[in-house]
Amino acid sequence: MAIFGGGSTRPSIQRGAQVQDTSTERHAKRTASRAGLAAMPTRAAIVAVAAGPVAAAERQLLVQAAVLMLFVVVPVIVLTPWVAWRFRRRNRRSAYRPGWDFSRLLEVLIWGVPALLVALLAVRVWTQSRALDPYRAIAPGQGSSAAPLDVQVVGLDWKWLFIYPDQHIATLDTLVLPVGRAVHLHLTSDTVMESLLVPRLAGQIYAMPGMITQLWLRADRPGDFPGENTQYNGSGFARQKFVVHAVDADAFSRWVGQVRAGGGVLDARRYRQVARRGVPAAPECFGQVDADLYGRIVAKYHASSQVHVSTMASRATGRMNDAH
Amino acid sequence: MSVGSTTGKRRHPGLNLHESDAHPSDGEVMFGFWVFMMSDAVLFALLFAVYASLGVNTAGGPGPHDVFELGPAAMETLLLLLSSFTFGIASLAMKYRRGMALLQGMLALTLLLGLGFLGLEVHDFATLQGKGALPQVSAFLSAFYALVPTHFLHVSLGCVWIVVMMVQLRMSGLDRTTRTRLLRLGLFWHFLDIVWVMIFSFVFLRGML
Amino acid sequence: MDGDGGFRRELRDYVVGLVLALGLSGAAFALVAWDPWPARTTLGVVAALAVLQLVAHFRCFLHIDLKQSHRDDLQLILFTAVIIGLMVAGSLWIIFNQNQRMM
Amino acid sequence: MRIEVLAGPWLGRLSLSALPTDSPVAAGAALVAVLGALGVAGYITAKGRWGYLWREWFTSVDHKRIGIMYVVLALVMLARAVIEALVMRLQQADAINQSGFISAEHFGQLFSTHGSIMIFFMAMPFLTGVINYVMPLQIGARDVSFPVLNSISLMLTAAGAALVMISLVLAPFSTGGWSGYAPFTELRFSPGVGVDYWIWAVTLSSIGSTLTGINFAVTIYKKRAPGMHLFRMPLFCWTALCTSILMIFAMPALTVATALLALDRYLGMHFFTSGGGGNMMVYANLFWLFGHPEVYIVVLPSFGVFSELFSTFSAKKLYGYTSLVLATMTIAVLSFTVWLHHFFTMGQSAHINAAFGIATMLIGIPTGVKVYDWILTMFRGRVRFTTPLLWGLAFLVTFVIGGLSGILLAIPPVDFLVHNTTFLVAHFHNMLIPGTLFGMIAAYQFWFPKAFGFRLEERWGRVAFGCWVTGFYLAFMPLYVLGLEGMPRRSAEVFDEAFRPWLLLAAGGAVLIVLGMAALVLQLAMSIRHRDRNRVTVGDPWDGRSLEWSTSSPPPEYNFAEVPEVEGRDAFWTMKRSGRAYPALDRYAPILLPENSAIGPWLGVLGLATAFGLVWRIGWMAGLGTAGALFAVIGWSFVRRSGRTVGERQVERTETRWHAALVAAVPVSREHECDPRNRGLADVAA
Ligand code: HEO
Ligand code: HEM
Ligand SMILES: [Cu+2]
Repeated sequence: MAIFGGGSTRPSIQRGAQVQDTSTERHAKRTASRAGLAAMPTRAAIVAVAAGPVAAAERQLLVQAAVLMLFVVVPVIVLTPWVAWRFRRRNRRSAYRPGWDFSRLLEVLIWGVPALLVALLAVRVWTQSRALDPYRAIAPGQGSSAAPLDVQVVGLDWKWLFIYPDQHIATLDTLVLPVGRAVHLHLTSDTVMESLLVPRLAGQIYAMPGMITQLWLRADRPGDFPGENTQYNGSGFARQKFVVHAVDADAFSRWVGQVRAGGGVLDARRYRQVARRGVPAAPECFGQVDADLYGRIVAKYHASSQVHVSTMASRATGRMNDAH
Repeated sequence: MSVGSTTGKRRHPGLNLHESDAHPSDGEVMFGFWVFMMSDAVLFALLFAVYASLGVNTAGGPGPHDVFELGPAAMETLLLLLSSFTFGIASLAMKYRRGMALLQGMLALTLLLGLGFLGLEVHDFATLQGKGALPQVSAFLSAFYALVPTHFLHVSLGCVWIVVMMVQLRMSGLDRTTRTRLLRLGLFWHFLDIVWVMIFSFVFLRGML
Repeated sequence: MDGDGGFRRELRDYVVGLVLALGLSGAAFALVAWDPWPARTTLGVVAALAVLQLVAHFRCFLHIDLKQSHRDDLQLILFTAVIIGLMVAGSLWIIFNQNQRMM
Repeated sequence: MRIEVLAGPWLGRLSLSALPTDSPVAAGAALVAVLGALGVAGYITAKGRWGYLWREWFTSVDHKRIGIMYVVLALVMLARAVIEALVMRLQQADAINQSGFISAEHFGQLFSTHGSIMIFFMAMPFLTGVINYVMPLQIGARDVSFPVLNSISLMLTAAGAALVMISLVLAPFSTGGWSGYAPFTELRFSPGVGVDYWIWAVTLSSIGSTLTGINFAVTIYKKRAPGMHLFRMPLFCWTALCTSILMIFAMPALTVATALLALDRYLGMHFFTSGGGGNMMVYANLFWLFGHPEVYIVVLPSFGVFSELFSTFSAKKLYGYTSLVLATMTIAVLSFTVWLHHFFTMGQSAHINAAFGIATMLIGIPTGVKVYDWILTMFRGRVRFTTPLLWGLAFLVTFVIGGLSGILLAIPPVDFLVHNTTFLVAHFHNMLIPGTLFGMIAAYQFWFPKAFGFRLEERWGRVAFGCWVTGFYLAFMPLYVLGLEGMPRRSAEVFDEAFRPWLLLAAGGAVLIVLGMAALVLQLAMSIRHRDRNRVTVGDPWDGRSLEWSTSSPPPEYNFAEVPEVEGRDAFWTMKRSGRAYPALDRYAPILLPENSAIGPWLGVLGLATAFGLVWRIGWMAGLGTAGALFAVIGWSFVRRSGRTVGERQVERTETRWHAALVAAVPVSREHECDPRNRGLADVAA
């Protein structure tokens, strides 16, 4: 299994280079657990296929709307040169009506047809916006009846931290998911605004400090899918990439067990090191995570209000429980 | 907006005392100022929206109840409303040529009321500082200090403008320039009143509830 | 300009304006000070009084009315009101909804 | 190595370390900027032209001169921003699985300056300049309503542009993009002066634009010639009016956004910070309340230009005038209802997303109406493929592709997928380049003969056209593909080998575009050189339809010796057909014009000083600048201006000379439109 290949770092990203503040980071990394790392997926050519229902539906919507639009756009692309050429000045055979400037029929058409199309699209927008609301729970895939997998996501400069609250493990810049199981991401940021995108699995949502946004997705086939931050956040931005490894359920539980056994500890101290600005030299896994870490990260931005801290923290953890 | 409002007007070959191109007509100047005020109104409206969005974020600091007081706000309202009235009389004095003394006197009175308003506000701000309600404490206070002092700044500029007009009236009397300027100043002054009504209603009174 | 009559009439406008303004402001302050009703009701009434006062100021101090000569100004003000309404209502709708979904 | 010099407190944070000495590319750019500025200044000094420039240009309040100065500013800034675009394209083509030739930090500054310049200091000045020049002539006015205010707006905009140019030398600029999203732009994450440069440059420009909007709107309402009803105005004036309305109501949102961001940064307040109760979503909301109307501000005037072009070069009435006017107004109003589509991915409810998505799509309807109206304008016309029209044709074909991608982005679930990717970059360049930029270049080529009395060389114009259009498709179509694959915008480096061919294509396109830019410069140089061959002094080289063509080229400073009386649409075209064009006056009257004023340039300088002082925390400079501006305005209000009279003798001399040229000119048929034979008198018999 590729994801158990251990030791291999992504060859293509020269992580850590050119970005300051990373030397201690890199050092820490060397001693950390290396379970579950794999190379950045590389492709020979452009392929835009979805590997999960959310991305598939979004892509399908894109294609449908584009085709529909072509009905009004292609005529323009064809008519413009044709009319211009047909009525060129030299072409004395074509009619010349310098005073002609109105036709009721045409008027109805040029307002009516686009209006009709927009009406059609509007219906789709209304229904699909709701259906594909990132906060909306999605069903498990065929043959999988497991409860959704919760993952808490923390956007950092310039890396992503994923906490599996029920498995009590965490990963940095790598996300391992069981195929067919619905995944419920809870996103926040411990720096500026970021945006998480895994193009082949689901569209993006912002992650913002002190707030929690949600995103549901599901991988329907095993594979390695690139993920990234798309909201500019400084000089390491372009290197803030990670890989989603979709594996079957058994492999997933084996992986969890392996990380639990071999991964390092993510406590407050270690978190502070991880959160420091920089691009990590390699992905990393943690076999043990402070239970309230995520809640504290969120609550931190409400720190000056004592009442708020506790409610935010409890809400952040509380929501996890509600989800089940 | 009225279509064809210019039809029937005599066309003007060159020099024309009332509609020359060197000086925009009174209508133009006044309309231009109206447009400016509407742009300014959008600015205030957005500051209100920001205040409404951030007003609950006291971040553990003092809230509206802790910092606002009705008395001073009522006093400030009274002064500002009276100043609008005195300015109104000044406008009438100008329009019906009731003499420079009345005009200047009313302007002076308006100025005094305006300064009184500013003085009370400065006192308010000082009291707030005393209570530790600094703009840096929370988003609520930041939004408050963005909205109310912007109005304060406008009133201050209005006061400077009144002084300038009083001097210019002395220097050149009531001519076309001073007249349209006074008209614009009047619009500005009454407009600031309206903004203040919104401030006391949606900031102070709402905060005290 | 019709001399004295005009002066009186317009002066009356200003006096009416002042009385209305003082009355409406006073009512709003008094309501909050005495607090006879639940907060929501009071807030609604205060808002209504503010709008009334806005109209009074426009009418009595800024001389905006439905007369032909002021049409440009009136239309400008109405258009501004629409834009401000869109911006403020839209912003609050969005921000409150976001706050609710992200906490 | 940076040279650290202890800065005295009187220079605030400014020290020699601000010089961009650590990167050869940045240092080179700074050097070019300094040498360029010195070169220009030296040339003017050597020629002894400072006095002339001050008297005739900088202090001028003539709408025509102000218009030309705006366009010059826009072209200079365009040159810089296009070069930055090329550097970015080359970097992305180079930095695939390696670092590339510029640092990530520098790349951040590049897209920020490129975007900010293109929007605030290229598109805005360009369209303001064109409207300034053309609109008063088209409505038969002698100037705008507030000529001095016009000069002040220009100088404030120029001050903002100067600040961006200064940031090239006393670096760095912001890396927050043209939208300056908080909290990245908060002090905690962007501690340097970069964001402050952005804030004050943009603020100066937005104040200038607000004043411009007011000025134009009042001019159009109040200064139309007798008979020029609103519904008889050329369509360009309508778009100018709608753009002005958008400026008046949208600019305050930007001012509030940048002002509050400045309060956060300077005074430690908490509007958009991530602690202290601040809310970054409020920033996004404010910015796009402005940002969305802004994209229509920059495109509507181009729509107006194209309307003039299609009708003029088809020798035919504009098809569907009323529906075009209606469509323009609808777009203007709708553009205040869609701003949320820039942050569909922020997490608000689906019904909010859907509502704003649908509102966004509605804009497609009036836009489509316009597109069809333009095609129908050519239908049954006699189309002449002059360079300005070529830009128009390329616009039509290209713009609808951008519109298509815009509609896709307006579908929230689709946006989730391609938001913040190069798909978005492709969309907006697909609107801004054919829409805004081609429109403005076409306007420049269309009205150049009006402003300077000679035509631009067609040949170089066509070369420029070819390069720009091909370059555009090469540079931006690949970005749609990359965006669908999820390549994020603003990436200094790329880590996907499969992207390489597409990025190479895009870089090639950018090179072509730069060549197109060079062709435009050459066109200007060659046209100046051969100006005698291309003179069209009589004033009507294109068989024009609206009043600006009824004057000499260039028009006299008073525009019209006698304000024309208008009886319908296409006023000048009708006059020519009914033999009432070029009326000979038997008697001339003196004309009162506004005098030149130095208040504009002074406010520009003081505004720049204030901004610079604020950027570098040089208290005394900012204070003096502000106080100076206040006193300058007050002092200026004490100066009594009586205006300047152009005597009837002088009017008569000017007019007689023009009429002599008129009589001497041979009316030229459209056959010889681009010949030296064309002296600006159209043959109306054909
Ligand atoms: C000149 C500038 C310009 C123009 C004219 C437009 C026009 C449009 N834009 Fe674009 N835009 C522009 C400039 C930008 N847009 C942006 C971003 C942006 C986004 C946000 C995407 C995101 O951040 O993820 C959306 C949803 C749109 C939608 C649209 C739509 C629907 C139109 C419509 O107006 C297009 C209408 C035209 C059409 C549709 C084609 C012709 C019509 C025909 C042929 C009739 C038939 C049509 C129908 C049936 C619909 N734009 C950004 C990004 C800023 C940033 O993030 O930095 C910029 C700069
Ligand atoms: C002339 C050819 C042009 C080229 C080759 C070009 C290229 C680019 C590139 C490479 C970027 C950065 C893309 C990224 O974020 O990945 C960019 C951004 C941008 N460009 Fe252009 N551009 C051109 C013209 C224009 C014009 C004419 C305008 C506006 C009128 C414009 C407005 C912008 C804006 C607003 C941005 C976004 C900046 C940001 O991210 O904040 N560009 N352009
Ligand atoms: Cu938009």
